[in-house]
Amino acid sequence: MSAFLNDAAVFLQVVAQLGTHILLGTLGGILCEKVGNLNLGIEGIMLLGASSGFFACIATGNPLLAVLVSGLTGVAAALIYAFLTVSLRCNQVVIGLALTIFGTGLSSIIGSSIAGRALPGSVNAILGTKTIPVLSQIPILGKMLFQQSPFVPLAVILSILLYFYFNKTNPGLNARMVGHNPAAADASGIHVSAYKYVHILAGGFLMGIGGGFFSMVYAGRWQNELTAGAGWIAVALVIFSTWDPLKAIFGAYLFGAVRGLTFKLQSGIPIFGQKLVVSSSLLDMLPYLATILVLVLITLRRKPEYKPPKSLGDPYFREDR
Amino acid sequence: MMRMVRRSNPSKNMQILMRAGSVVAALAAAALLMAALGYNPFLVYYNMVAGSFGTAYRLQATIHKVIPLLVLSLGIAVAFKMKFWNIGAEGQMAMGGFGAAYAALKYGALPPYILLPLMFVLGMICGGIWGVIPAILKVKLGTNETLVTLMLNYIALRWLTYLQYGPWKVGGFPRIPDFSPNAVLPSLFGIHIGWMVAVLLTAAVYVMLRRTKLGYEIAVLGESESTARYAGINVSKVTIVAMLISGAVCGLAGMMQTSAVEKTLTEQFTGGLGFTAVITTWLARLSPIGMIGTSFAFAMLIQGGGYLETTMSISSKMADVLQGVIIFFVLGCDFFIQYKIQLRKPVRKGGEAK
Amino acid sequence: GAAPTAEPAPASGTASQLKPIQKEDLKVGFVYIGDINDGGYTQSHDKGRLALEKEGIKCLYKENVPESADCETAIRELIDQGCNVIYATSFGFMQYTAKMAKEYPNVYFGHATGDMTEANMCNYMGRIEEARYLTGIVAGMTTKANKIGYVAAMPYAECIRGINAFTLGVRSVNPKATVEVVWTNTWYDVAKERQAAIELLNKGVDVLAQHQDSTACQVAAQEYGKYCIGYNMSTPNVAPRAYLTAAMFNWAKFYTDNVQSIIDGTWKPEAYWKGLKAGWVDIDKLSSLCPSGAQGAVDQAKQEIMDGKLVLFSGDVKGQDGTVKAANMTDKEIWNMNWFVEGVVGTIPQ
Amino acid sequence: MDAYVEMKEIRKSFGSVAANNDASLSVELGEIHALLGENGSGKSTLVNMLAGIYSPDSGSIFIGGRTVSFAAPKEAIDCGIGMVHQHFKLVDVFTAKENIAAGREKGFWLRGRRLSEKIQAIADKYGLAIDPDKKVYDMSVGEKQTVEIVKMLYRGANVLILDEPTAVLTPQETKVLFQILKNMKQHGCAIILITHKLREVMEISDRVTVLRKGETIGTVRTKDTTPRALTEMMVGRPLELKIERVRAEPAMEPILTVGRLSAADSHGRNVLKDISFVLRGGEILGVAGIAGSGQKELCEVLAGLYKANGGRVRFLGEEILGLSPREILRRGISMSFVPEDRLGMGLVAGMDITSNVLLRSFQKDGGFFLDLPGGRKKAERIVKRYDISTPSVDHVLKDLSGGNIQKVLLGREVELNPKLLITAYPVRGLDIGASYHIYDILNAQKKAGVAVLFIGEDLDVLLQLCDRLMVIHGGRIMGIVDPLTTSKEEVGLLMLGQSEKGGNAK
Ligand SMILES: Nc1ncnc2c1ncn2[C@@H]1O[C@H](COP(=O)(O)OP(=O)(O)OP(=O)(O)O)[C@@H](O)[C@H]1O
Ligand SMILES: Nc1ncnc2c1ncn2[C@@H]1O[C@H](COP(=O)(O)OP(=O)(O)OP(=O)(O)O)[C@@H](O)[C@H]1O
Ligand SMILES: [Mg+2]
Ligand SMILES: [Mg+2]
Repeated sequence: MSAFLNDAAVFLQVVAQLGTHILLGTLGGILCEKVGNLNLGIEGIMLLGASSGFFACIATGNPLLAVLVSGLTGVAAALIYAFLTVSLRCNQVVIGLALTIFGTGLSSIIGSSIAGRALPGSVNAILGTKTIPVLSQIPILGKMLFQQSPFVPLAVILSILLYFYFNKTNPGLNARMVGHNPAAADASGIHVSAYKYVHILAGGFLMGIGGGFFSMVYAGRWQNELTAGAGWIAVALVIFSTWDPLKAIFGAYLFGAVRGLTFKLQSGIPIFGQKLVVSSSLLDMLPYLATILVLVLITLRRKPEYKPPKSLGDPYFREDR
Repeated sequence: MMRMVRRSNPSKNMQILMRAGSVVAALAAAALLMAALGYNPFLVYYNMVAGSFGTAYRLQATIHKVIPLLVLSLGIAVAFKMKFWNIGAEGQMAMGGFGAAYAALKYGALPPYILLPLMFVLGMICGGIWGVIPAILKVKLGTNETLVTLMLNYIALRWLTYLQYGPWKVGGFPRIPDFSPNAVLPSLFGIHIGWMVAVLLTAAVYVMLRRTKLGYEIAVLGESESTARYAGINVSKVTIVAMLISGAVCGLAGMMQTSAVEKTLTEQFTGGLGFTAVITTWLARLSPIGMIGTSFAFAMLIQGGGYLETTMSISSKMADVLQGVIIFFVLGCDFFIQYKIQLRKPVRKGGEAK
Repeated sequence: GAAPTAEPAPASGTASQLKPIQKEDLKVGFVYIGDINDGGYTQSHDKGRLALEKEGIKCLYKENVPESADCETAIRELIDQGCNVIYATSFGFMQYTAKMAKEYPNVYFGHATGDMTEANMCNYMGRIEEARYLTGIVAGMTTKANKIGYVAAMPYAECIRGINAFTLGVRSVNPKATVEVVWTNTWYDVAKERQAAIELLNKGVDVLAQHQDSTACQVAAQEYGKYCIGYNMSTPNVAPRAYLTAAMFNWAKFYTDNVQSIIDGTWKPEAYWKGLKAGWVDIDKLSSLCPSGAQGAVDQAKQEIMDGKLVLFSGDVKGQDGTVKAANMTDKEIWNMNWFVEGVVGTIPQ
Repeated sequence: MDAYVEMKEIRKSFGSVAANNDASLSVELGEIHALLGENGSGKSTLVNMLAGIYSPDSGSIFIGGRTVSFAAPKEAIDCGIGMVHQHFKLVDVFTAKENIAAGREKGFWLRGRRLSEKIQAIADKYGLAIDPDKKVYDMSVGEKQTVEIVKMLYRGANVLILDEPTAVLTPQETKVLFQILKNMKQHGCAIILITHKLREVMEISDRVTVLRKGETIGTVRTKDTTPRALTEMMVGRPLELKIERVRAEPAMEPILTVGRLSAADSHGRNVLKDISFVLRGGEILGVAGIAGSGQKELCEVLAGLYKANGGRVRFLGEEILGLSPREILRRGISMSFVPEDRLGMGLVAGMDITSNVLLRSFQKDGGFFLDLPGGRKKAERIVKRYDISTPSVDHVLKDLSGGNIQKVLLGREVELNPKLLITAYPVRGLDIGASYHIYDILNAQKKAGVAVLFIGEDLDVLLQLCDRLMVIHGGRIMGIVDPLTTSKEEVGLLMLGQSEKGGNAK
């Protein structure tokens, strides 16, 4: 039994680590979508954050500064997106996709001088795994949260904070109103564009940090297209989480957990005492199938609150009707 | 103080002129960026054009990119017209390729006039099924289609990987055998006859969306589901049929790409075209005729961008960056077609009423 | 030796109409699957290009070419730019390269890691399994748990024979040790490779080998305080507290030789499959973390292989269940190997 | 007397449309000021500029004697101006108090309890009933309006603008609203009220400003004027305002027979219970009831859009209950339906007039293709016959004025030559001229032998127009009365659920 508990704890520890950059990307996506902006550029922004942070880390040797650089690069990329979609009312889908192309390209250019290089040791000292003495002994959840890179619990705390922000604070309420009905928000005296900008930029910051975590902590290296589609998973998980930052934790970890499970199943799926060996390429479909399946289960409870922000994707212009 | 004012309807000609102007502005802005990076922008543009049209072969290569982009755009447009956010063209294309490859590998000995139609049909069926799954989930269970189509992309691509590294490999190698010549689309004027299919399909989708009852039903449903119900439109059926068409057309793109260009199936043959096609579809504002233009433009960007790598040693990544910048500017300029900025007359605050 | 081909190899020696090319007229085009600084597979090829350029030979390259018909386009473009020698460096480029070779009979072609040849197309592959055998010796001597992990990309012959050779190396010094395999189904995905690595590390392996293009496994091993063995290139600085050694390609050797044979007019359309002796593959310098005695054992085995005294997969070769599955395997059998040898824990989906 | 709000020589164009052209308005504190004008005369535009939604092209606005120039609604709110918009600006998934608090609260944390208390206090002060924790999607129209008003009061507005607030209210709700407005007036607020109902103008306003084609025609004291005079100011010529009761001989055989019809909503609550009536050709059967009494569901059940859980619906003897709209069309059942939600259900806002005209008939034409030329001809005929003002039939529907939009809808349904015509609130939001035009159309249908089911809110109109009046409450029929012999008060009581015998129906 205790062996099982330990296995579970270790499994969750890995899952949380794997889920963290996806979680940060998803939270960034939620911030954007809550104010009505569909951002398909998460992948591009994460890549920019990953490469610039890594670059800064090598250039300055200061990991915290590097994390900041990751975030700020994300903000800069989000600024392009925000300016085009909010101020110039461009189509959000196209701009998002273009941002992903742009970010993928630019990140490789930034990364060309750092590809394959190793980080200074200070990075691991500051951003690497920290074991918190007593808490990490908590069965099952201890290792997941308290024997990790500080990013992992930070992302979880951030999700909880965002949950409270959106549900328990006035600015959060205003932001949700902007996403659901910008005209109503405007008429209520909420500065729609300002709210959109702030949330999109904050979202970009999180996406950028997610990328920075991935390159500096998780991979420890920069390689082109490092995130390998994590940004797209984040786009999907924003929907999956029904725009709820708490469910985003669940989504990101579930995705990681099912992927972890596929490795365990490679030696065979136990069925009726037999072990059925299934091609690992087919097992690889499981995380995606599981995401669809859980989404179906969630949407079966058709709560109006599970609907996307109503104005998602539409530009707002006060004098339109 | 400034404020934005919507322009009164500019004439069609005016709009075309301004849109052309926006492209010019975009190119100018990208030129500045390139100059800042130390490249001669005129040379870059010259080489992009030369790289995509300079020789008969390059023109061919460009058109070979236009064909799948255009066909995918047409498929996506059908779904988007219904406001069904299908970003699963990549997966539908992959499955289309799978269907075609199945026929080509299994019945490679059949004469082309039987085999090719069979490949068309199977490709469209497989793509169609991949389109219908999210439609059914949405209609029956209310599942968000964006997520489902996105996930189905990955599943389709894993499926191809499975085939290539598993049951369909030849010998010990992860390689699916070449199709028999019977399974290869013939060429006309040096370009596989997919271009004719694409042209016919453009006309067909145009007519379908603008002139047929089905197209009308799709458009009504896209505007308002309750209006569609009120009008006696079978919402489930139209959703499913439209996605069947959308998926089948994307599958057709996959079939033609495998049959005519790849002449086999590989796990990488879709190459992200399904996502690029979302951009070309939107930029054309769902107009089939417009998509010919946008597909050409993007084929040029891709083909000409690749050419820069060898001629000017500009990394293919720089071509991606350029592509992004050009889209940003073209769309950004669009704003100034619809709106004009007025300077607000300063108002004296606190003046007394007369 | 030559890689065995399924089809009868074309009459070799027919140097066809190909004419030798003067050094200053040479223009070599490389088609890469990845980025030239990917720190892995493509970079190891690109070292070859750099070596050629150092000798004053003009080179062009195209990076990130997908394994699809885009490869044809890339080759055409390079030829269009005046290339008269083309090297396509990924397995999936094979059929496109062969097709282009037929279309451009006056251009020299080379394709890496496959087995197809044409009158003007050679094929080349390093016997990396020889280097893997040597790294297996290091792993076998290092492991205390007698459990070694192996993160592998795709379940097919190239990876399988690497795993087998590695396991033979391990068991040559440590018959009790086992090698546990996890497939990632991707050549390159940092997140997944790391997760696979951790999966193995959590099962108690204390040395981790890889057939992957990123260094994620090495980073993970270091984090867990365990050891790792790299692949493709020497990467001691990625995980200095975990890195033992690596199985490496030295493509530069092939490229300089092959280009020289074009200049000399001795070029042949063969399918080359060469290893330690030819200098195409090697084991990295052992790090200080390796147990004492490892260097000696490796040196000895290396010498034996180069001298032909030690031939991999000779004698009886036992399968996973311990029964003899093959004996004195031919090159063709090794090339197409699709089963695990004794000591490997894992499955190959059929 | 000093005007508190002054708008002078305001001009405002949208593209080529001049919405306001030399419009002026002056309103005092402690008065209810009505704004009157035909559809599209620029009323909403004018008050939207006061609320900071639009900015004027030229002209000046004074509040309390000071020039203002609002760059955003927030500035107008800070100036004490609150507006209840023609289309509610509420978020469905929010509770009442969230809608009220948004954009207003200064603190960081939402303080739900205190907010509820404050809202309750305001509601008590003005005599409003509100549940702060109810979600908007669970609310009736009247409740939503209350939320909008509380929202303005919560913001401390002392100039309150209401754009056609009564268009969606029942007489009872209107009465409550007017009481609130009077209370507010007592508290010294200035109130600008836009409405198309002259009776309401006469009842509640102190002064009236009339707009025509974007221009202010004049401002008059209510007690110095008459409905007739106001109408003349509005349209520029005298207008006959009488609904004539057309005589027609109802057919013997009923066209529609409804028996013991019941339906439930998604929560399982009864929305229709044992509804039985017959409807003959050549008569107009009115349906009266407070909002949400089952009118919408009744119409939609008949049209095949809502699932009933029991009963019979016979159309000329043929059972049609449970058929989808598609089946109803296919079986050639000649029924037209003008739903309450014009743009959301009856029409396609983003398509042109031709496409909208085709909506209900395209399935009947055989073949694969849409009969565009035929639709175009039909659309042109409807535009002409119903006097729809539009540049062409290719014009996008949502760019038309509300009145013209409704005429397109009604015209299309009537042109189907139905035997049964169901109309739900067909004149909601229309100006007087347009409303009477619609009554004429309905009367003409009746004369032509069509059975008309007319769901209405204005009791005066219902009593004048209908041959019989069915009053419903809580999904049940309270009685079917003869308008000639029944008083408005009696109907009003029935609507509230009090049966004729004086007992309570519940
Ligand atoms: N947002 C807008 N964009 C373009 N045109 C508009 C807009 N709002 C109003 N208009 C135009 O302004 C004119 C006046 O419209 P407005 O809504 O003010 O009329 P109204 O008097 O409120 O009519 P109603 O009685 O139907 O409410 C209309 O002709 C309309 O075309
Ligand atoms: N967005 C728009 N752009 C251009 N013209 C418009 C637009 N909206 C309305 N119009 C024009 O304005 C005129 C009146 O429109 P408006 O919406 O003000 O009518 P309305 O009577 O206020 O509707 P309702 O009764 O529903 O309030 C119409 O002639 C219409 O063509
Ligand atoms: Mg109005
Ligand atoms: Mg109006």
